[in-house]
Amino acid sequence: MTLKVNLITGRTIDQGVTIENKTSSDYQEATAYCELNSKNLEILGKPGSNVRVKTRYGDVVVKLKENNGNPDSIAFIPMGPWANAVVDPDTRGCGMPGFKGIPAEIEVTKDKILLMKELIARYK
Amino acid sequence: MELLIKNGSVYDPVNGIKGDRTDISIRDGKIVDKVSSSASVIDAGGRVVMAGGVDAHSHIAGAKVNMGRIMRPEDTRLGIKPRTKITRPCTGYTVPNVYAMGYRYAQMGYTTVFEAAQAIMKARHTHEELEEIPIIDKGALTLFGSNWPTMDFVREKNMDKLAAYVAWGLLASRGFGIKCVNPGGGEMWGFGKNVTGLDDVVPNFEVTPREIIVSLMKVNETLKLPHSVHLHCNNLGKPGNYRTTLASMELADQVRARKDRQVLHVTHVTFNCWGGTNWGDFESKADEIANYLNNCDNVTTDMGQLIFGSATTMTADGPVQYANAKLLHAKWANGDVELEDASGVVPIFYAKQVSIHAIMWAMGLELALLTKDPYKVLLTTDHPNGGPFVNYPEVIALLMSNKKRQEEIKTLHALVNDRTKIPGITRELDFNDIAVMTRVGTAKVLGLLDTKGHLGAGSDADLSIYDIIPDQIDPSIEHAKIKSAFSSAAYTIKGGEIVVKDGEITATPAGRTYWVDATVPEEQTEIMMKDIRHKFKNYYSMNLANYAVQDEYVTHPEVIKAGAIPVEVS
Amino acid sequence: MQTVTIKPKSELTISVEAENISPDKFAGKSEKDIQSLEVWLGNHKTTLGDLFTIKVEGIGTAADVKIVMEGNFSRVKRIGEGMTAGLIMIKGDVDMHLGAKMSGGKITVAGNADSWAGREMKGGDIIIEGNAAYYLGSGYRGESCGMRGGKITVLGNTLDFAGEHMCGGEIYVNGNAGILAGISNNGGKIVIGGNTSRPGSEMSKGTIIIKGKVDEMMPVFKLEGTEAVDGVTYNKYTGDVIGNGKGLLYVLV
Amino acid sequence: MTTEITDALCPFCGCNCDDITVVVDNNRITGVKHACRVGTAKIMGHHRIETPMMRADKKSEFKKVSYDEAIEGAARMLAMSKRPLLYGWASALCEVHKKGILLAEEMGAIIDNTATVCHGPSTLAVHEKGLPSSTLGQIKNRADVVVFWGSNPVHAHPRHMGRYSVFTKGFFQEKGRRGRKVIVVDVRKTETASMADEFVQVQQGSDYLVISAMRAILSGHADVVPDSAGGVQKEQLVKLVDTLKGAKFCGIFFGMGLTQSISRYKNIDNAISLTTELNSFTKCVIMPMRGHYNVAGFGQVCSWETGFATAVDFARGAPYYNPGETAANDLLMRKETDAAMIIAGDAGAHFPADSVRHLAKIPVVQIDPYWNATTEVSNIVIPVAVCGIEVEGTAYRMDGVSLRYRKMIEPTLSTDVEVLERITERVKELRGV
Repeated sequence: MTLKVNLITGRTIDQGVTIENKTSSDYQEATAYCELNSKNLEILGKPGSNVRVKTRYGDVVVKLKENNGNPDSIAFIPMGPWANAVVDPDTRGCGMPGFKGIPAEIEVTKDKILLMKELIARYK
Repeated sequence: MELLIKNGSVYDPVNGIKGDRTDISIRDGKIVDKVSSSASVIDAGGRVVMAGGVDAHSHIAGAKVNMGRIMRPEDTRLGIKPRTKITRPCTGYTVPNVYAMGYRYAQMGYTTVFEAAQAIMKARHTHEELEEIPIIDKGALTLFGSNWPTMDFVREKNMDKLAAYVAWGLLASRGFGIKCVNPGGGEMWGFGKNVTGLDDVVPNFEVTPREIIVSLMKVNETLKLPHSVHLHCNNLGKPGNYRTTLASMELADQVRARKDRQVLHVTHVTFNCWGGTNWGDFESKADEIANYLNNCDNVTTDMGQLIFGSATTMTADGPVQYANAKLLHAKWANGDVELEDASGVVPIFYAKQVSIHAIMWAMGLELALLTKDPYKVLLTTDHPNGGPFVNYPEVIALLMSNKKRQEEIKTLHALVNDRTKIPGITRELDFNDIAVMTRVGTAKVLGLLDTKGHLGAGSDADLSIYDIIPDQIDPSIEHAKIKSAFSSAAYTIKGGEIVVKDGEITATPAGRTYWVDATVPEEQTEIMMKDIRHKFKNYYSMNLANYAVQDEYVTHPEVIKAGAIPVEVS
Repeated sequence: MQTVTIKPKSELTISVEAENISPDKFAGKSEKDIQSLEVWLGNHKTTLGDLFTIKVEGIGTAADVKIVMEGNFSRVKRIGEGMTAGLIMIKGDVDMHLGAKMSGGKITVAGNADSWAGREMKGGDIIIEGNAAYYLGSGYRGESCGMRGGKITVLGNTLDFAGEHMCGGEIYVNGNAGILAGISNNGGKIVIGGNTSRPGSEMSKGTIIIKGKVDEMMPVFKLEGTEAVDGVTYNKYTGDVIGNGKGLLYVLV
Repeated sequence: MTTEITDALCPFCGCNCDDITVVVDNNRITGVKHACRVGTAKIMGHHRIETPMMRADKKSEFKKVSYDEAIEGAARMLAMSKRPLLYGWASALCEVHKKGILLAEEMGAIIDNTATVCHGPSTLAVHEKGLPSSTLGQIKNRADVVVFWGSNPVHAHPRHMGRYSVFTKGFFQEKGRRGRKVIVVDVRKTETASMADEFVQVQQGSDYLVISAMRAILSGHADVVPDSAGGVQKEQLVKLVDTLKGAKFCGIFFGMGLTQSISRYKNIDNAISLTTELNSFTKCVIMPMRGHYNVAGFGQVCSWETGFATAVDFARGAPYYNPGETAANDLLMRKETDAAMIIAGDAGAHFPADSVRHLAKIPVVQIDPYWNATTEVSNIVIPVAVCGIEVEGTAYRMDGVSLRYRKMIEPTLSTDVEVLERITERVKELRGV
């Protein structure tokens, strides 16, 4: 099952708490997830299961999380390497890439979430 | 280090030298009576020699200056100059970067410049920039006119507490003197309002601008500060405001100076001598102000001369800036500081064919030419409000040449003929007058005449040589030469070191920062601090322990002692 | 007539700053003189001749100069900056700031142009046969006026902020434009053949004609009815109402 | 021996809280009082890089080296570059920024800071419209209406509402929270929105339309506004405008919701105009919620030194500025950068994959106390003392108030300033200037 969403990224308090500790599992816990409201989430599975988020710019595996503050079809991934694997690089003449409002598809996956080190290794 | 400047036509009004060929001797950064035969020699070849220029009112550093830069990249891209082996890169015209600030002043022969306004809470920022401005000596005036403690103590009529607060505020801000901008108006702007005259009552504080000005003048004298109260009058930017300006000047009669200087300095009068009742009948009343100055000896002013072209207005007068932004449909920055006044930044373009601008251009010149004593009208453009300081040579040329003025008037909106006196003024200032308006007068107004503004022994060895041989030039006719010579000093010497030669920077020593350490009895400070501590506990957004400017931000301090109690000489 | 032919010697990754490629700078100069004109490759000062092969035939004033550029110039910025006369024909792609501040003459690009083509243009002609990126015919940061005169034609598409702060001149885009075309238009004319979104925000003067679809209309325009322009019926809007703007926005019915 | 440092400053977010108490035992921080979770975590500290490291290629393991070797290597790498990028700076003090700008000048580099992926667009908006703002104490003392637009202080600035904007009492706001109306405008119902008196939910990417509609209503042109704009009903917009107009003092705080979505800086440009226009009716100020504790400081220092706030290109010896062309991601995405120094900011974690991919291909030197994603793409890593904890100096709060950070403990590693000074000296020698 694939869910089409509008992806946004941003800060969270746990991302802030762990930001200077990026090699830790706490940081991964705090940033390698994707939030959907329960109605959207049910289409894909249960909170805690792994999903692959795909955009024109790349794909990344993160954990599914529930947040009922999200309107329908809005997915949220905390800012960080996992989110940035799929954001829009175009700076639109302003120097700022597209960290919010990226059309994305989410599907269930059995693949594991890459560690920060593994994720960055993909770029080498 | 010894240096001998031979054969200059020296203009040193304080020491009675009016263009006479005089030698100037320099040793270890000071002017001395004589140097040894091993001194290096500069042959001035009959060219004009003056003390280094002193500017008592210019916006060169701090939060609003930097906001001007941030909001105006279109200005920054003007005046771009790559780095050289000696200099850092330069940018900007109305809001130059810190390096251009120092170099350009030095290139004009200026060696001392005072930033005209800093809020105590943002003084650290001011000093961060002052530290980075090369070559020139500098200082900053501290805003007190709408500060809550000021208004509280004025309401309580407790001059002891007010004096203690001013002394503490100068220390906390490493400030040089009392700046008072649209007193009371800054607080009212906190809720988007303003005062309309000297007797409006500021809500919640129950004081009037009149009471604030008089009280600050009183404590200024109690503290025997080197400079007087430096006032930006209420109602700036409103037609008819000359009445408020005159009424403010009259307040000086209520206070006696405790030092050999004015009681009140009224700044950038171009913006405060407006007649008429609206933009339609707008006219100059600079003559009224000049008339007042000709009959009083306790008030000084500066021109705030308008320069056609681009300018960036910046002032602690928050409400006037909002009005400007609305009128001009211009971008607007506002910078209210909690408990301590306001500020605003708005770009403007002064155009020759806009009647208001043409009339304002005349105002500064009228003021300078109709006031008999040049000590009472300092040369400023209120940089960058009337225009950038690099245009001082243009102003000098205008003051020295009626021909240039008449030529200029022909290019302006015709109303300049009807609404100002400038077409009929034939007076032409001489080099001595210019030396007063740009050196001696400024130094005297600031209370720095001991070491600045003149070339007598004991003075700082700050001086400039201009490529003008007085008996070979008629400034009235050859005004273009005058302008060009004052734009690009043949030599600028700062603290005995040659920093400019033939208009080019040759060395970039660090200048010093003047601030005033005024003492008051300790008990008086302690009583005052109870109020201050209460305000930090309840109203400030930062802690008292982190408020005052630390020593690290003033690495070349020049501390002037003042105070209500005698200072012990060690 | 003076014809100058320029070809890249090698593929560039770092952009060259080449405001010296201009009829005004080439006029009356020999091959050797032109080859020794300064250009910047990053922080490295070099010469035109170092990076490009240059051939010159004939000699003339700026108006007589024809510069023919063959190859890929997608990493060459500021071509024709400030030019007042003459002709530049680019048979490939170009980098940013093509014809910035130009006041006369003509530039044609067979390929695509990167952002800021025709920035602060005062006069002359730019024709881009491919696409133009962001800020076509726009202003510089903080300035209140962008393009003031002249004409830019794009046969393909353009991206966001086309004609930002225009104070005069004309921009024609055959294809689509990104968002906020004609933002803060102060007196220019923009015609978009294809689709766009959020056009005309903050316009105070000038005209914007959209022959395709508007994805999202700004909620700041007053519909004044329909009007025919060149035989085609458009919805005619005035605005931006916030500043009592007198801009005209025509959108195909 | 245990000592307590009072009135200490928190080196995490743009709130720059200056009321922190830090407990120090034997040059180790053992306790933090008054700080939020994020600040506490930063001050208590994390695992640190202990020595400089180098590697020949990015896939091999790092080898420990001396500072001398690392600095020599870094200088050689940078001196050879034709298009060097010096990026980061947000977690460093202003004294470091000055050294960085000097190095950029010496090398003809581009210097850019983390605002480029944060409030860089806000600066572009300030170029257009200015910034009617104030210090935070004005909000505390006066504001009866507070708007958080595309910002989420509960997560990103945990003490903002307590210290400055919502719960705190002030001179004219004696009732604190009860005296203020809090409005949140956002795409999601965030925790901040849940605490608000009113939540205005906009359609993602439509803030620009919403703000324009509000400006139209404010200027008396409600008639042209359609029934809904940007997903918000006109009725709600009219009510919202009335609330803002009716305020005694209104403070608007905006965040990444405006800077990062489509329209970018024009969102903020529009919001600044709304603020300006509201001043015809009431007092209204607007302020960016700056992320790092000294990201604002870089903008200040860079402005007074170069005239431009960030993204300054020194290639031709004089500053040139044009984000979209000279910002870090513009250059990385175009693969122009041929060497990079990343300092006090983590491009590896916070840049899009395309940019990181290019960083992975070019020589990179990192200067940072912590191992992060940039470390993974670096050739040379130079660890430094933590600014604001082990190093004293200046930082600027989100409202532009400058503060002096005191040292809490003695550093055991070199400081950023020392490392930059040494690299600069060596680069000058190598470039023969």
